Amino acid sequence: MVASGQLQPEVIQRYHEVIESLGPEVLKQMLQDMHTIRAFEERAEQLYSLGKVHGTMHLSIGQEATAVGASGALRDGDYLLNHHRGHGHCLSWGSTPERMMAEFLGREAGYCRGRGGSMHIADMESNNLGANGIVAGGVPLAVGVGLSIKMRKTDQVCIVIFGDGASNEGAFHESMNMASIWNLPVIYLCENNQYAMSMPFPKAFNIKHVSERAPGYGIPGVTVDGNDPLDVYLAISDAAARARRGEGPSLVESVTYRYKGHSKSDRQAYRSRDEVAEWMEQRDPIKRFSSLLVAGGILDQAGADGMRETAMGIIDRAVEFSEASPMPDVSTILEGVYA
Amino acid sequence: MVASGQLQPEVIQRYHEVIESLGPEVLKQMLQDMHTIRAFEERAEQLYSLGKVHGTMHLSIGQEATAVGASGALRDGDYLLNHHRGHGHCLSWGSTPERMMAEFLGREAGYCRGRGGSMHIADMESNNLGANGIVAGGVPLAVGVGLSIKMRKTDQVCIVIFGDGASNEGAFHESMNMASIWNLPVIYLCENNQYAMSMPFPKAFNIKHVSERAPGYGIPGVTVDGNDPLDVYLAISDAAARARRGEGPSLVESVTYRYKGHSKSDRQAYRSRDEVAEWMEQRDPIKRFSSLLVAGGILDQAGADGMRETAMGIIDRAVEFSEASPMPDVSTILEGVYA
Amino acid sequence: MRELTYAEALREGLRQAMTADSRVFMIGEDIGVYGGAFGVSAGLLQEFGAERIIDTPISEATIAGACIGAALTGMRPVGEIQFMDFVTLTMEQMVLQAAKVRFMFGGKASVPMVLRMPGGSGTGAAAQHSESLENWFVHVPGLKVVMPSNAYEAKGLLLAAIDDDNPVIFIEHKLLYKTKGDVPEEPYRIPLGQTRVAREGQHVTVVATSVMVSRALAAAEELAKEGIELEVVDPRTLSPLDDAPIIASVKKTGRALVVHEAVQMGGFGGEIVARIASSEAFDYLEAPVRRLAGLDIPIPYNRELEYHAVPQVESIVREARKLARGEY
Amino acid sequence: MRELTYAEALREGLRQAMTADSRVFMIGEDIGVYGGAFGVSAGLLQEFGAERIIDTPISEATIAGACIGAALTGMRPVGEIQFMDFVTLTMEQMVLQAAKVRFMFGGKASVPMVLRMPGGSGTGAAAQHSESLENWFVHVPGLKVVMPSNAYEAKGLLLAAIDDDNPVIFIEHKLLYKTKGDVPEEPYRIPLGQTRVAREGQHVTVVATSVMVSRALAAAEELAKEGIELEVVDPRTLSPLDDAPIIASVKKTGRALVVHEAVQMGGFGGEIVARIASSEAFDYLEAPVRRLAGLDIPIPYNRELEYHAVPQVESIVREARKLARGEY
Ligand SMILES: Cc1ncc(C[n+]2csc(CCOP(=O)(O)OP(=O)(O)O)c2C)c(N)n1
Ligand SMILES: Cc1ncc(C[n+]2csc(CCOP(=O)(O)OP(=O)(O)O)c2C)c(N)n1
Ligand SMILES: [Mg+2]
Ligand SMILES: [Mg+2]
Repeated sequence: MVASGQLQPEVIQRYHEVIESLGPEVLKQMLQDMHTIRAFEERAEQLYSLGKVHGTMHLSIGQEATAVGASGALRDGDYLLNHHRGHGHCLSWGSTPERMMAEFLGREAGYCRGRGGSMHIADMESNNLGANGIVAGGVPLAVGVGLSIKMRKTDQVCIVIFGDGASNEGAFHESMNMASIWNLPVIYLCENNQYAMSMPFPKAFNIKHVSERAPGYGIPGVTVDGNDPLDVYLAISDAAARARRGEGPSLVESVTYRYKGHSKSDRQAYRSRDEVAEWMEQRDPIKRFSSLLVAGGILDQAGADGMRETAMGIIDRAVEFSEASPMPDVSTILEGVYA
Repeated sequence: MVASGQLQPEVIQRYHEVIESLGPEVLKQMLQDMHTIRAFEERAEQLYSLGKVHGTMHLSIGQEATAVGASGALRDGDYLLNHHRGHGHCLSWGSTPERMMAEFLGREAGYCRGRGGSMHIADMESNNLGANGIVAGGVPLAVGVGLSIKMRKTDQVCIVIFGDGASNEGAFHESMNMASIWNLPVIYLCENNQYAMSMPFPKAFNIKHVSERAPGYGIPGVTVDGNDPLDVYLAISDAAARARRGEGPSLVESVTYRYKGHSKSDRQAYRSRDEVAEWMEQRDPIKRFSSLLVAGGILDQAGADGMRETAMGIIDRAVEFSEASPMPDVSTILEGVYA
Repeated sequence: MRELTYAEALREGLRQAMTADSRVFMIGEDIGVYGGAFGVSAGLLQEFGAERIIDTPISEATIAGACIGAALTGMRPVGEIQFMDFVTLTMEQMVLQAAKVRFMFGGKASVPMVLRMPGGSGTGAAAQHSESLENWFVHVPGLKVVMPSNAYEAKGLLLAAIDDDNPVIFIEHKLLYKTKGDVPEEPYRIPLGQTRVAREGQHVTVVATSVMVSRALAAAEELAKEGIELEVVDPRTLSPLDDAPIIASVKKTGRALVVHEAVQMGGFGGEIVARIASSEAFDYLEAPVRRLAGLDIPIPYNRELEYHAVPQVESIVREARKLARGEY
Repeated sequence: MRELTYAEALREGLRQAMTADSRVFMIGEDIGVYGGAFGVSAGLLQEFGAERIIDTPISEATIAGACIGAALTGMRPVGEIQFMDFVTLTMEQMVLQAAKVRFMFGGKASVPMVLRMPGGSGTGAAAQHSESLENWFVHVPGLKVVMPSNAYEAKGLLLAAIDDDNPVIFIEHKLLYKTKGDVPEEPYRIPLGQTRVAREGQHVTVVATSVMVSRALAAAEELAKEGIELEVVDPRTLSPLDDAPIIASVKKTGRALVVHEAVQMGGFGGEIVARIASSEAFDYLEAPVRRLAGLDIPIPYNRELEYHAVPQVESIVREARKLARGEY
């Protein structure tokens, strides 16, 4: 795949095929979704600075392509287990900016009735089984979701998303092995954004790619360009097809980069501005995909430019909705602990 | 190495070299130690049937070569982190059968003052940091021991022993990675005896060898014939040398087989008698090593036969010592919780 | 009525639950061919097949996680942790996932799972195989905690736990597995959250859990000979805790002894004492409220030390007698 | 005297311990360049180098294990768990290894380590970043549990914890990190196992821990205006627990309120109530012993809900006033 260096002719061929097969509308929507994700997070950050959102949040600005590529490759009915840096995944999975933003603002209309906040967006109705505040916390659950699919004999798959840092938790190992021995329909998507909080990838791993761990579980592992939605799309499509054929799990590592600090209290002393600037300038997923679509004649420049505004409009409405909706009533504080 | 199939000429060459370099006395002692371990465990089992030992125990009968080969390759001052099937490792590390048996019998003179029993033999004085009742429970400790060696700037190494089953605990993964990124002087020795309790290796792993997981941590992994003390000796020697050179950890998988049930309550419905018989007849570590030494002219048949009796004598004395020594006094029950 | 052992009663409950509902399955280490470390699932593999009696690698955190994931997506898993001690490896999953997701996601997710495990000492298994950690789970809102004290209770509480839509920590006791009792054949449920008065008496209320219930009953027999009548109360579910019968009992007797095997310090006994001491029973107390619990030490291997590490019939007799006689 | 924040006081303690003893080192996630999630170790990497301020991958169980292994072999590690919640991943290591090995090996091994972690709510971090799990550790013989309630205490208790030859769970509070107090420059130790009377008063004994100590003191100020004098008692080390000053206080006041942030059910408050209810103070009690603790729910994200989930000055005032006025 793209991240692995030179493009092989077969790869270029597949790339052409996927552009053909998705068609212009889907491709444009993918770009629009990336814009919407970015606008959503930028606004969330702003509301945080204004003191309207509290707690903390983990922005995925710079990583939008992975979210859009991954969910684009999956179907209604599939399951999502998400992680703390998961706003993009929620949005591309179909969560509405309204109810997400309402959650950020702690409102009763939020996805979690204001109980969860930014780190815990879940939407059981769309099989979004929730973001997780615990690094690798959702990874063991994937085995159960996979088992459940297998026992219910559906052709669903489960995608579980986590970071490079999460790949060093014991949970990664146990879950990957169990899914492998039972051939469960699980896709392990590791978003390798080069850092786990302040820990640079090369200091936490003695290997080049997280995907090198897949052979230890007897499953395929690939590394893709996480800033290219199509590369992600292809890898997740392959993994999903394999899973639906009953052949078991896959590990997909998507190489990407976060532009913002780890969370709201990060001075980023662990990396240089130049490094950040280089990623932003050379490899920005939105810029790149936008150019690709324009170059390919799928979109004109005006259309490309308009997407940002469309996104802002969507987010404006989400904020309006959220600010107008009521806070939870303190009298309901004990609700929802037990079924 | 031997387990990998055909013998390469270099391997045969090294094998000859090791026989030369160890010399007849050491080789004979290795065989004697294997006899002693077996006699010790057989007697422990008998005492258990007689109700003199209680609780449970995990016998390593059939696995003696790994213990003798591994500790033979290490030095005084090195550290041992042992597991539940660890009597052989204790004995070959230098624990006395007297104080071990006294522990089994719950005596004050036992290594743990009768507080630990068969599963927890430790001897801080010889840097035997203890056997562990928790599968993979000692594995994370290896990182700390390795760090401590590094910070104290000694040339010690730490060997941590665990089973195939333990290799699926999250602890395996975390510990292996951390030792690797910091180049710690740790030897991970996995005794793959084909089963984790009732779980056969092929049902718990989608790979052929535990050692295939080493590349995922960027460290060397080898699989050796765990029923050949010299093959184990060679692999552990290599790993120790690497560790002492500051090049970091290694994973050594020793392929072996346990003859007895997992613990004292095992009906062994998960394997066939034929399978057990085959290992006992074709690959018994004591028989094989005995024949090798006799064939090589290092030992005559009478000498070989006498070793079993020597072992029994050692164990007789250990039992006598233990039975004559007092039980802990109930008034001391609160002792030893805090330093 | 037909007698079954505690292990058999559990097995019958499991079998009936699995027969009645295809969403119920079991997952754990060595529960298949081996039949479980304590034989609870013996034969169930043959009956239900490897798809519903799932043997796992040794990966406790992921056994718990597998239960949670399956429960979230429509199944009703029953996980087995081979010894309660190993549940320490699942705390993140059980406490930060299973117990939290419902509340944290606004009351919309549910995690109908049971995690079974044998606790307690008395088998010479030493410090790493003898834990009694129930109070950890009691301290976690979102979890329920059940401790059946005999065969009848075991089956009825297990069926109720499997029916429950919440994560339930189901704590069995190693020493009870082979004890027998009357157990009806048909499926029956003992509702979670109902304290039981196991024996009536007017002099001292003894609140006991798990294996301590039968020890308390034996102590009551002893003391009855001396004219001291113990009222033995078994909470059955430690969380939710039905404290009304406990408080009512203490109002009657004026004296309370709380008995559990877990170490005293920070244990469940504190919760019971606190419930009593802040209730209307306070005004009826004629003596300090006492706890009799495990010594504050790890469980020793040596038989005699192990015996003395936790409450036994004699020590319950001794404590209850002192309380009854006003010696505190 | 010089004022420092709680975080600065901890840092000074760490610096002094590391300067005095080359066996002391720190290990945890993001403690180096980042300076720790709450800034406690800021600058220490520059001072002591990467060999003694060790940034780890995200592997909490092995952070704990690394401390244990190093402690067993002559070092004195100070581990950091980024949020107390994540200590759930270390329970096997801390409870079955660190706490057990000494006893289990016959009193011959020692594990001189400190595991630091920030607990508590109040920062909008929601259910998975706000746990107060101290009572789990109190329930484990072999561990010590320390909860400093202000900057002065933080430094003195941390230095004593590092000196201690046992595994110590050292629980800081997120909301205290920025609070200031007088802190002597020279190293000083506050012995583990000595309860402190933080304020004297004759009407109600309030036993409070961690951040609740300052809330209790604020409540005491309020109530003093009404002529109600609270005696505020801070155990400082929950285990070992020095209960004599608590009992003495209750003998004086006849009324006791136990306040902690952790959820009430199964919490440390039960231990305190049980100590009082079984002590000689029992005869002096003029009212039921009350607990005021976190609601039995996970911590909610919404600010107002979060505020109401745990005791605040107003609720302490309310409860203590009721107790003083005999309204229970
Ligand atoms: C078990 C656990 N340990 C530590 C943390 C604190 N923490 C939150 S995110 C994070 C970094 C995660 O890195 P990675 O998995 O690479 O994801 P990224 O943040 O880079 O997207 C850390 C250390 C946590 N939430 N849970
Ligand atoms: C964490 C944990 N899980 C389960 C057990 C129960 N148990 C003890 S030994 C064992 C099998 C271990 O298999 P392996 O690691 O292959 O070692 P072997 O017994 O084969 O030597 C099991 C399941 C345990 N002691 N600890
Ligand atoms: Mg990352
Ligand atoms: Mg094995």
